[in-house]
Amino acid sequence: MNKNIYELLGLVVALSFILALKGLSAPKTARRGNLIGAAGATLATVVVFFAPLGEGKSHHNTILILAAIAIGVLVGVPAARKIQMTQMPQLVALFNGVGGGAAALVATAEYLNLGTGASTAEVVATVFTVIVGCTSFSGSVITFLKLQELMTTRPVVFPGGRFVIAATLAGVLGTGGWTISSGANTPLLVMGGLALLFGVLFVLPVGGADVPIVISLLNAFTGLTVAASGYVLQSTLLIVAGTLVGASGTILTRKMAEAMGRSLFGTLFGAFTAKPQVATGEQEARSVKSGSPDDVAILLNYAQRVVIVPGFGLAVAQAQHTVRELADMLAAKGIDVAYGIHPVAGRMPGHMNVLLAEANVPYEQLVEMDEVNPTFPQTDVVLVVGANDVVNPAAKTTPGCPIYGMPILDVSEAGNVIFLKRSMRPGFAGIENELLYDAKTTLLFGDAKDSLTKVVNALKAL
Amino acid sequence: MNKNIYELLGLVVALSFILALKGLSAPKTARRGNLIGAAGATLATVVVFFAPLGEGKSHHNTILILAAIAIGVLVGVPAARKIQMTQMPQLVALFNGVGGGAAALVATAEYLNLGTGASTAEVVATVFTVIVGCTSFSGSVITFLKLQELMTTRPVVFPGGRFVIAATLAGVLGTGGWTISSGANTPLLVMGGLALLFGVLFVLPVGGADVPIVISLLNAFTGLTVAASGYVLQSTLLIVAGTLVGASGTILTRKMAEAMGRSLFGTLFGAFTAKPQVATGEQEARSVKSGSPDDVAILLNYAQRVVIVPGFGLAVAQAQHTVRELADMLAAKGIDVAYGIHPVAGRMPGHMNVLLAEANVPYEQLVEMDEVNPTFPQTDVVLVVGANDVVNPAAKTTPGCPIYGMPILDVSEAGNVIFLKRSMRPGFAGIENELLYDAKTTLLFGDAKDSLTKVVNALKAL
Amino acid sequence: MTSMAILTIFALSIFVGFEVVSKVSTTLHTPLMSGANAIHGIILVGAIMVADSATNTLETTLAILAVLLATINMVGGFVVTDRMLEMFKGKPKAAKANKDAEASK
Amino acid sequence: MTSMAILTIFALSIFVGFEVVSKVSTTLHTPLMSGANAIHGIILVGAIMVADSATNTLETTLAILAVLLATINMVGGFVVTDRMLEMFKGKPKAAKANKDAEASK
Ligand SMILES: NC(=O)c1ccc[n+]([C@@H]2O[C@H](COP(=O)([O-])OP(=O)(O)OC[C@H]3O[C@@H](n4cnc5c(N)ncnc54)[C@H](OP(=O)(O)O)[C@@H]3O)[C@@H](O)[C@H]2O)c1
Ligand SMILES: NC(=O)c1ccc[n+]([C@@H]2O[C@H](COP(=O)([O-])OP(=O)(O)OC[C@H]3O[C@@H](n4cnc5c(N)ncnc54)[C@H](OP(=O)(O)O)[C@@H]3O)[C@@H](O)[C@H]2O)c1
Repeated sequence: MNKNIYELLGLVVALSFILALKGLSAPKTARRGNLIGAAGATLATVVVFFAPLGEGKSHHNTILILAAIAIGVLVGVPAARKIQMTQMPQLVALFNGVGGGAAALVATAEYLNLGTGASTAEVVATVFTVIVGCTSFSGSVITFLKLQELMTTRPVVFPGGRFVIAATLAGVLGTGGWTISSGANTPLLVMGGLALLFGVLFVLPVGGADVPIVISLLNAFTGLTVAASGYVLQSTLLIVAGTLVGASGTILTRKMAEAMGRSLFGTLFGAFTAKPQVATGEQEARSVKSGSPDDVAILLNYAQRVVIVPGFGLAVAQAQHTVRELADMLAAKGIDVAYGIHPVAGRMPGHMNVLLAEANVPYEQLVEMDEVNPTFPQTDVVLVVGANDVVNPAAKTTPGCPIYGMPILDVSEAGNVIFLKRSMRPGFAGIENELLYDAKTTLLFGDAKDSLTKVVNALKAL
Repeated sequence: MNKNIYELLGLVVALSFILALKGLSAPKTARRGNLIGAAGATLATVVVFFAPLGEGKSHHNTILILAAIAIGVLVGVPAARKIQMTQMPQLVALFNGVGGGAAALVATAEYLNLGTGASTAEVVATVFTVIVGCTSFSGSVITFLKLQELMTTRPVVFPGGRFVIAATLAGVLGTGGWTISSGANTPLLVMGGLALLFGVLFVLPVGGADVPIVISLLNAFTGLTVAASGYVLQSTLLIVAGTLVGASGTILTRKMAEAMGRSLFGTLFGAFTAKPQVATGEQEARSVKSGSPDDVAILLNYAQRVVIVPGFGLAVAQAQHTVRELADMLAAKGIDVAYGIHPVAGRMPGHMNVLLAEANVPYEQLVEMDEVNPTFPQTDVVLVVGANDVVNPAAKTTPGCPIYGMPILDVSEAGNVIFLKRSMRPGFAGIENELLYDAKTTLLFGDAKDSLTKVVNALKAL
Repeated sequence: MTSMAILTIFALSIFVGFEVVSKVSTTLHTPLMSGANAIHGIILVGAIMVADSATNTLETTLAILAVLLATINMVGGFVVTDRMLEMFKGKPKAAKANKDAEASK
Repeated sequence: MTSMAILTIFALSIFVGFEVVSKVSTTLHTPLMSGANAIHGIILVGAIMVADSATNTLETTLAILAVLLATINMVGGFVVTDRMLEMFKGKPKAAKANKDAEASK
């Protein structure tokens, strides 16, 4: 392929990515934006096979490459298709991680290929890519494990942890400097290993609530590694695309942190400042008030205003349709019903809106946190369906706990609070919820969908 | 100066222009944005004197250049300082025109300098710059003359005009092609002359209301010529800065046209589509109802709601303080007083808001067009102070007139309309205002400030 | 390409990246992150370039592994983003219904 | 600089220019136009470069005239924009007063 045409197509792809990001930031154009990006990426992948080569060079490994792509598609597409909505965040984290890993591998392979022919600037770019790519890879794996609840979602902090982290970081930078000055292979390898370790240590102390922020941050960093690889490979497309993702990812991370009321700085440097956690709650068996579906039905029947607070458990139990049935019954009895939506309820921003929209819940019944909070004092019953952290008063009362500072739904101001959950286990952030022991709280144990069905039947029988 | 540093400083200046434009688009940061841009431009001007030159080249004409800059400052700064607010738009037009002229001159000089050494792409860029620069120059001069009212503000259309324009354009393009194919000097000169003529012909048919849109458009075009010069001179700074202005200017032009309810297409191709104007109004002496200051004072005194519509004449008469005095007196009598602000009242967008804010009119009394229009049926008296086009019903009733389609303030819905103006002369767009002859209209002739003072005195005497 | 050109392109891309997402609404945070994530899967192009010129087994292995990972990132990323946005499509309708309801009040 | 680099820079600058002003409010149309107008006065740099390398009288004359015009454009543009914005500064205060007034209602 003619070199000019090849480069021009690269520019077209780069512009398609700009349009993709632009499209993705407005609801109307989001889906189209994503498709534009996918089209651009496809074009780029096809075109690169016809890249003009220098004098006397030829294409290698074409069959192997095509096979790897085929396997990648066979792995990636079904994973993306079959995953349940509740597990999407961890999948995004994983995709991000493999991207970072790919960038680190590309940089390493090119480093070996260039050998002593690499300029200092190229070695610096390689070192950057390998460090950040490896960190992003291992860090993303840890966020995946946390979100998939294959490991604890609580901040993991061990005594002296911050010194270990600082030492690892120093090791990474030291070997990085060594690589740059020597141009040898061994230091690069050691550096990569240390960077993988650093990624793990960096994400371990991050509490559950901050996980999406960290994913977004690692995503931005991976973008920068792609830009750095583009510099080494002299590809304008990679430079532009990587920088775009780096810049937009940075902004997005800041916006997410703002939306969740978290400090970005605190999240980033949590690893260095986190202290071994104070045990919250005394773990003694305290008494709670648990009720039967009939008790709940009666409470609801004589209420004038009911607010339903859906959470992650509702998504897990797929109870959105049953919740709607209950709400419709109450509304038919003339009871004022609303859904109180916390911005980080569920496992991704906007999760609850989506699930409830799927169940055809009328949009005007969905009330955002800031609007619903002032109405709790006039609310008779709050029905908390599979939510926990988003109503946990510890966010206000317990400095140092992982969700401290996050705005919550003030359900304790209402007359009665009913929790539908399966056990006394804490929520995602792993902290006790004092509200469960409160005098005005009634617990109805069991899977949210089952419990709701029973309540509906009890209401019918009244 | 080291070449890398030189180029780096150029990039810094380019980025400062981005920040400047970004700052200028938000009220809080606008002034700082402008200062950032000025600082960047100053830096660039200083640095270019230390530009690294090719082997065996030396700096020429430094004294002459410095002298020219000094004269430019001595002309530009006082003009910008001393100009009255009412005349600012034409000054901006003029500044834009000289910029376009400068770009055309730069391109011509470089063309002569390169001689036969110029590549085709460079000649094409030169031709583009000279054509657009010359068009922008002469076009801006015509808008200046129109706004300064040194010539008629009505669309100037002569029979067969569109053919003359099309022929001129064809001539411009023809000589352009000739220049590119021959690389000679004469065709460039002829082309420049024809482009100057084209600029004049292009702007003549534009009606008064569309003048700000045309200024904005020429401004965007001048930006593009700067980018093209940057290509010829191999200056990244000029390319970036020029393109920025070209792109943002295009968006701005579209937004301005939208805000004024004008079709951009109609404005642009007005030259080709405009027909010789239908004489509006029969010019026969029709009777109008004129009143004394006492009549006006009585009307106002017994009103319950008064809307004041300020226009360009208020700015000319500097009557904003007197108008405020009157409004305060009426308010003290318990009369409901508001100012109805049309978006293009005055001679630049936002003109009235500024003038009234200067007179400390409380912000809540300023009501935008869309909000004030529904209130006219409940309004007893509308006091039109030096406004005309913005209340002219011809915008709704007379297709083909220069302001047709512009949204207006529907003052005819109110009980009484009082016009304060000096004569029966029409407003900026040069069209008769039927409302002046309406039965519910009273005219109080004289300078707006004098008339208002008299009305205030009459009110006191009541 | 000169390093000055690269620097300029880099700086301009940063601005574009900043500006283009600066108006995103909270509900779109997740899809936007996921879409951006898919875009950096374009490292696939880099992986193919490296694999294409790899001459020994080590380089080839690393590069082919990179192709595999990058493909997963890119393809999976775009598909999962599309799935998320598919679920969102119900909302604007609901919002409209809401408006209509208000209008008819 | 390669023509590819120039094209890329050009395309990115267009996006930046579009995005950066896409949120401008109506009241700022005039100052923004005037500020953008001042920015293209940077052609002064081009004029100086040409004058600097001009060798015969014709070129010198044209270039020096260009320097003069460009200076007027640039300096005058920034000064007049500043003057406009100076007048605007009263407004936010007024708006604030308005808000306070409303709050105290
Ligand atoms: N939205 C986001 O962007 C995002 C992203 C990542 C993390 N997060 C974090 O996720 C948390 C969200 O808070 P949340 O209140 O929605 O959820 P949560 O705090 O994780 O609480 C979920 C509750 O649902 C219950 N549950 C689980 N499965 C259930 C089932 N089948 N039936 C009934 N109950 C069930 C659990 O208790 P049992 O086990 O006792 O049943 C648990 O108490 C916050 O910490 C937030 O920071 C949010
Ligand atoms: N705002 C913008 O962005 C902008 C920019 C360019 C053009 N324009 C155009 O300008 C026009 C603005 O409309 P407008 O209604 O504000 O103004 P206008 O239509 O130009 O009318 C101004 C009126 O004020 C009167 N007047 C002038 N000096 C006066 C004085 N000293 N005392 C009393 N009256 C005086 C004039 O009548 P006498 O001569 O009889 O006194 C004239 O009828 C529109 O056509 C608009 O499209 C607006």
